[in-house]
Amino acid sequence: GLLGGSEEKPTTAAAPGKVEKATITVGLLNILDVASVHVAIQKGYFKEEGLEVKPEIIQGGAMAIPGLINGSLDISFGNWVSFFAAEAKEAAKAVDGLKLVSDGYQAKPEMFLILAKADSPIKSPKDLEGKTIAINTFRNIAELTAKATLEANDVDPAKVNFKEFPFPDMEAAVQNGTVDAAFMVEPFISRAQRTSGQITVLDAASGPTADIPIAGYATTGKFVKENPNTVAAFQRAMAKGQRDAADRPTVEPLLVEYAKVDKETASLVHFGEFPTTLDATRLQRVAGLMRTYGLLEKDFDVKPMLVTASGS
Amino acid sequence: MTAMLEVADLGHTYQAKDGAHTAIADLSFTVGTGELVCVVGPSGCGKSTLLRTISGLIRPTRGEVSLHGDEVRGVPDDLAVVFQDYSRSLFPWLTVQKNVEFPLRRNLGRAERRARAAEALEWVGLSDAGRKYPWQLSGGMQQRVAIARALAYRPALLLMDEPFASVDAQTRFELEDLLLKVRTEQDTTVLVVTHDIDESVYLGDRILVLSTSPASVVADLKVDLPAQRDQITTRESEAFVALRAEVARLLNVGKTSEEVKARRKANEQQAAKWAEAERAEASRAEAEERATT
Amino acid sequence: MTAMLEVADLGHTYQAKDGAHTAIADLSFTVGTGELVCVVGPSGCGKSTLLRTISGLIRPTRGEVSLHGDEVRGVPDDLAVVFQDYSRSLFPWLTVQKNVEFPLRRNLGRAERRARAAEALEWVGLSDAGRKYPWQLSGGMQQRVAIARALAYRPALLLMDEPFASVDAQTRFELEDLLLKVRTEQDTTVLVVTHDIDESVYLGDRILVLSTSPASVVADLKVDLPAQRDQITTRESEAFVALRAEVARLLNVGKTSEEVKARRKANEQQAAKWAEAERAEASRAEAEERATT
Amino acid sequence: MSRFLQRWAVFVGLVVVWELLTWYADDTFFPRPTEIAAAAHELWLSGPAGDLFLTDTVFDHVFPSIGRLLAGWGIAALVGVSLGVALGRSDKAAEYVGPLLTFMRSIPPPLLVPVFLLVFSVGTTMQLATIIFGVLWPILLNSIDGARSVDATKFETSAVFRIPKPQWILGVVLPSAAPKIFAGLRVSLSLSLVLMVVSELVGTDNGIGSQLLVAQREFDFPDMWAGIILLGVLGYALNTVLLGFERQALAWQPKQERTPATVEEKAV
Amino acid sequence: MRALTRGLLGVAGFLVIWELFGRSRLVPAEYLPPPSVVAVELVKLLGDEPFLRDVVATLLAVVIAVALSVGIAVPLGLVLGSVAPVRHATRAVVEFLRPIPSVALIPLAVLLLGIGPETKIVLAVYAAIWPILFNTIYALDELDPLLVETARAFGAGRVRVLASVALPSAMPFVLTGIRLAATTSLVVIVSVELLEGGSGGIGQYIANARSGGGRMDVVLAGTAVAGVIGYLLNEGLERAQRRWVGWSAVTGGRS
Ligand SMILES: Nc1ncnc2c1ncn2[C@@H]1O[C@H](COP(=O)(O)OP(=O)(O)OP(=O)(O)O)[C@@H](O)[C@H]1O
Ligand SMILES: Nc1ncnc2c1ncn2[C@@H]1O[C@H](COP(=O)(O)OP(=O)(O)OP(=O)(O)O)[C@@H](O)[C@H]1O
Ligand SMILES: [Mg+2]
Ligand SMILES: [Mg+2]
Repeated sequence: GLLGGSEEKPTTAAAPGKVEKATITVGLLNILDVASVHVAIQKGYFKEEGLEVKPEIIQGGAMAIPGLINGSLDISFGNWVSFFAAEAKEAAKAVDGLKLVSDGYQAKPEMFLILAKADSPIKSPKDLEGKTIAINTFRNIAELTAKATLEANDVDPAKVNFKEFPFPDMEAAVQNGTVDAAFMVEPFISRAQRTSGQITVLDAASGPTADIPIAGYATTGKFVKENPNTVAAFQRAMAKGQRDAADRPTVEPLLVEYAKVDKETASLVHFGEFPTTLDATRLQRVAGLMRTYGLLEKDFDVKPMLVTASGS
Repeated sequence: MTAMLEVADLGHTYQAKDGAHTAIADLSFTVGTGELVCVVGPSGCGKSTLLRTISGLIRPTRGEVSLHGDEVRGVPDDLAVVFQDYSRSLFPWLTVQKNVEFPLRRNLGRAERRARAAEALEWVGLSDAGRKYPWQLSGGMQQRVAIARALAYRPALLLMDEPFASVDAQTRFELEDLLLKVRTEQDTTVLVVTHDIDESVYLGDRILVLSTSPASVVADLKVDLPAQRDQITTRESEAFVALRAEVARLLNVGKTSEEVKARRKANEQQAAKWAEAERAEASRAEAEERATT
Repeated sequence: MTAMLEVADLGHTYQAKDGAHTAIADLSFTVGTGELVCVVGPSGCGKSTLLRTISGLIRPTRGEVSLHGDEVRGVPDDLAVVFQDYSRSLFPWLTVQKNVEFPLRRNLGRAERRARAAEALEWVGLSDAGRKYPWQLSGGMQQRVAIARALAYRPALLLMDEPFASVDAQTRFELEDLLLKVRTEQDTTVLVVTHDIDESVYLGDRILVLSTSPASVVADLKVDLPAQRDQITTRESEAFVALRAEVARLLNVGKTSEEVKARRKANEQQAAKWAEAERAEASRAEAEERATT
Repeated sequence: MSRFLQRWAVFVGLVVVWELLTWYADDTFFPRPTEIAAAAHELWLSGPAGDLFLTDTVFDHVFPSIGRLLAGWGIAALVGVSLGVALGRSDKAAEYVGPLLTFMRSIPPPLLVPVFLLVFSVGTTMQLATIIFGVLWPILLNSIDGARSVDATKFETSAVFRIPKPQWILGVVLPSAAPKIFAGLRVSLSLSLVLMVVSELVGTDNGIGSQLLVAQREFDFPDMWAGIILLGVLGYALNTVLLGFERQALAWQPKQERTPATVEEKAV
Repeated sequence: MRALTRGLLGVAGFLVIWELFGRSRLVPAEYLPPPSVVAVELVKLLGDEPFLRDVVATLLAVVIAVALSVGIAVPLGLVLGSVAPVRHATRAVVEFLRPIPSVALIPLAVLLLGIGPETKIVLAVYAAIWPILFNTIYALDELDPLLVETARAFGAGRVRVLASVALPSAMPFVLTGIRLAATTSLVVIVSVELLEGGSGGIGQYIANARSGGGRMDVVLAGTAVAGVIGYLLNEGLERAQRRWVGWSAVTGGRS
């Protein structure tokens, strides 16, 4: 209704099929990472499966898991660290835990960059010691990869200060010296490089963290049990979406549309990977990092969380 | 006449941080149904406090007040008060008309309430002011609104705290007669606190003279005047004049110093001389009247 | 005597949503330095409004007020007012003593301010109440605090709006004499609004009689009484009685209906009879006095 | 004493009900009060005896937060009351800046954080600015209202006696407006706790709010609830202190006005 | 009219300062664009249908939140303000609840209420009831006891005194509380939209603008719209205040 504002209209009605729930609400963030869902919607992959996807824009990850538990979201995009931490704390125990249904996004070089001012004395990772770095959220993938790559570059992560800043504010914070460097993602990297000429100090998705998985799609155990066909249909459609998202000409115009990125920046951004399959071994790397840096109190096996695709 | 109001061994002490203050020491008196009793006493002696305990707004610290034989614990039914601080007792967000209608029972119906309020406002000479707000009125007019409100309510017991203090002499006479008329018609029991000794004699069936603070009853005088009062004939009667002097004398009983005695004497002398003067004035006025007509 | 206060062609109309109300039609008079002028007039005629314009609190819609020849635009210096609504004019967060001290200039020094306040409180018989809060006092006591505050301020021009309305007769006499004493000692110019015709004659050097609303000057009477007044001798003088009757007569001039004429006649007759009665009472009182002493 | 009992009986009762409910529901998001208490103890009170058993967390996070909060609120109170009294007594001034202030009042502080970041850059100043900007309004609005509503007769009394401006403001306007100002101060005091948390969303690495949000993100619900409870305790404590001041300042109010028992039927 | 001119002058003065600051190159124009730039963006936004739908969504949520807060806080304030034992008994709980920030409650609210507009409305109500509640309680403290005594002397019962004496007398100050609450709920709703999204609204629109590469001009234009909404809400309530409790302006608030 009116209270809903400009929230996107659901895609057109689907042909009735074997899916238990034809209309599903999917929590999405307005970032590059979810381009595949928009591709899949646009190309009608969900419709082919008899699914209607209602995107629900959430701003922060904090809403995703309560939203899943509460049932306002059927499936939600989210980063792996949050999903694993929640599962380790048994946050979703009431709905049979969280289940991962599709991979989403994975790092490539030039995607996680620690940037400094153009005329900054910080030129190499080593110079970051004793300095302050802005990151978007404490105790999350950014902090993990930053620490891991710093350590790989012989910098003691304990000697670096992290401060929280939202991505949009980082460029300014670096420019006016509030922080010495900032851990940024696209499209902010492109913007900061283009408008302020900020320079790369360290690629946080390299070395020990090269190709590190970032985020994906989860639902609850309860939903999987009650709607196995729906989940399978979603997985099939997503696989196609993920595949097509690797195609730059398809994605760029979508970025301008849903993520409100200007055309120029859109043509510059570096995309990550859109993996088409869920792979426990890959994801286990994230859990390993979390364990190393104290985000998990004990070893955590991601395999039971996976709902593997049942044929495509 | 049955006793409507009975005040027995009443005492009230205000508690304050810096010690208690006894406003009323020990009061006992009764008021019969339909009686009009005037209360006189020096400033600050406890008259307003007395009215507050009778109306059940404060609980006395000693003794008790009974109405129709029942002890007053909350505010009794069918009671109306005209407060000394009339201007603060009007609701500033209501028009004059609505202020007068305020206490009238819902079950009277809208039209009836309107009519009663209009009538009461007419009584006090404020027919035109009904749609104004209290703060648009002069002090005397506000006081008359408070009176109108009490009269429109048609209470069984009417308490009035210096109700005519802020109106001019002429209006005061009219209001006094109005009060007498209304209470006869409606058989209301009335208690009037006043500073005007003449007024107390003119209005009252009885006069209660209180001592200086803390108040106790100095005298409870019966006013032996015909029930039908008249501003002219009543005030000239022997009994009126005698009572007037008596009340004046009693009011000074509480004070005992030499200075007060001297003053009392002076006052009484003055009263005598005054009377003389009045007479002269009166004859002059009469002469004038004759001349003009 | 120089004209301290000059009111010329003064008019005031209150604007309200539902139409304007003219409170003062056209007033002109002057008051000399050190004079005490009493203002009498029917309830709601515009007396308080007049005082408000003189004190510069409201700007008249017509004409002007001048003090020492200068037009009053803001509140003039050296002015004190006793408001009709005395209870609201006291500051509830200050003790009585502090209320009286409040307007006294800082440069007087603390001790001097204290002394003046204490003195003024003693004058009005409230020496004991200095440390109480206004709401702990009775109505009459609050009014006396307001008077004490104005007197302690030692203004050049003192405006009083029914300053003795809430005190008993005895206290009223004392306060009247106090006012006369203080104004002689301090050479204050005083304007007193009162409803008590006797009081206006007793206090005033001149009496300004106002018509019914909207106010205009009906008469400006010179009080030909010795400057040194006395509650006894003054009130008995021929001149006093004559003036008293004159004022009473004038107060009814504004009304013109048959009914009012009739009432006026009745009033004057009553006054005559009253005087007779007074005399009788006085002799009785005298007899009694003789008997007791 | 009976008041004390009254106050805490209800409180304790609610806590017991909460304990029972959470025990029954067994939900991770709503841990039992006893678990929360354990978490709180672990977080803040398990330090060395030399530090009064306070942990490092208290020194690194709690105290700096409280400091910023008090400073922010104090400045807001000063600015709010003085500006409020000025605007309340001057219609002209109010007309000039009124719309602007209303406009600014409607801007969510999180939206302004980037702007503050540019203007103030350094952490603490920016956080102070956020707190002040958020809590100023109740104080300002109530002060304006209080200053406006000085009783007309009291205004006239002061005008007539030519009370000098400072004495008029301090001696008449402030006492008249005091009850309303205190209402604003109290609303703002707890609001400043809220804004303290908001101000720690960006650009910090310490503070109660920042810790609370980290706990929330890590699904460490007992810790998160402990943070919430800490805010509650702080709010209660600060408020109690303020109430003490208020009692002093408003001691003159007639008793029956103070606790308007007059509204109740006094008779039983 | 003159008041309006003065108000516009005040706003104009502010805009001039901002424009000068923005053009002074003290800060890069992309970070803090001057009003002239923002104004252009604002005009564009006002022609943008999704944005207008977001404005309506926020506005509706605010109106609902204010209505709910008034409905809860005024009666509660009357009870707490007039019945001392209840006030004492609930004080600890109230003082505990007040400082809990909505931000911290978002996940819990989502858990209990879902992602729809209910969440932000409830959080806004949670923040907005306090000013109304406290202003009501304090206004009752200031209630002239003589007015109450008058009503009681004429036989008004407790409920009547509350409804016909306490409430009207407290009304001016309660309305000030409501004005505070209106902007508070606007602030909370936009903040929740901004921080967590989930149900549309200006906040979400702004958040999108930010996440898409920090378009500060869009952000500030959206902010200006939020400010204008707040101004209009306040203006409406002030009108109501002048109309309903005009007596308080004349009498200085007190009877
Ligand atoms: N709320 C209060 N707290 C403490 N003392 C009070 C309070 N109200 C009245 N008093 C004291 O009680 C005494 C009697 O007051 P009360 O108002 O009954 O006098 P009164 O006879 O009506 O006087 P007046 O004729 O001047 O109105 C006074 O001395 C006054 O100071
Ligand atoms: N603020 C106001 N707004 C509108 N009309 C007013 C206002 N104040 C007074 N009036 C009107 O002006 C007239 C004169 O009022 P004022 O108070 O001057 O009378 P007054 O002579 O002092 O009467 P009283 O002896 O009863 O005090 C009255 O009719 C009153 O209704
Ligand atoms: Mg009294
Ligand atoms: Mg008057």
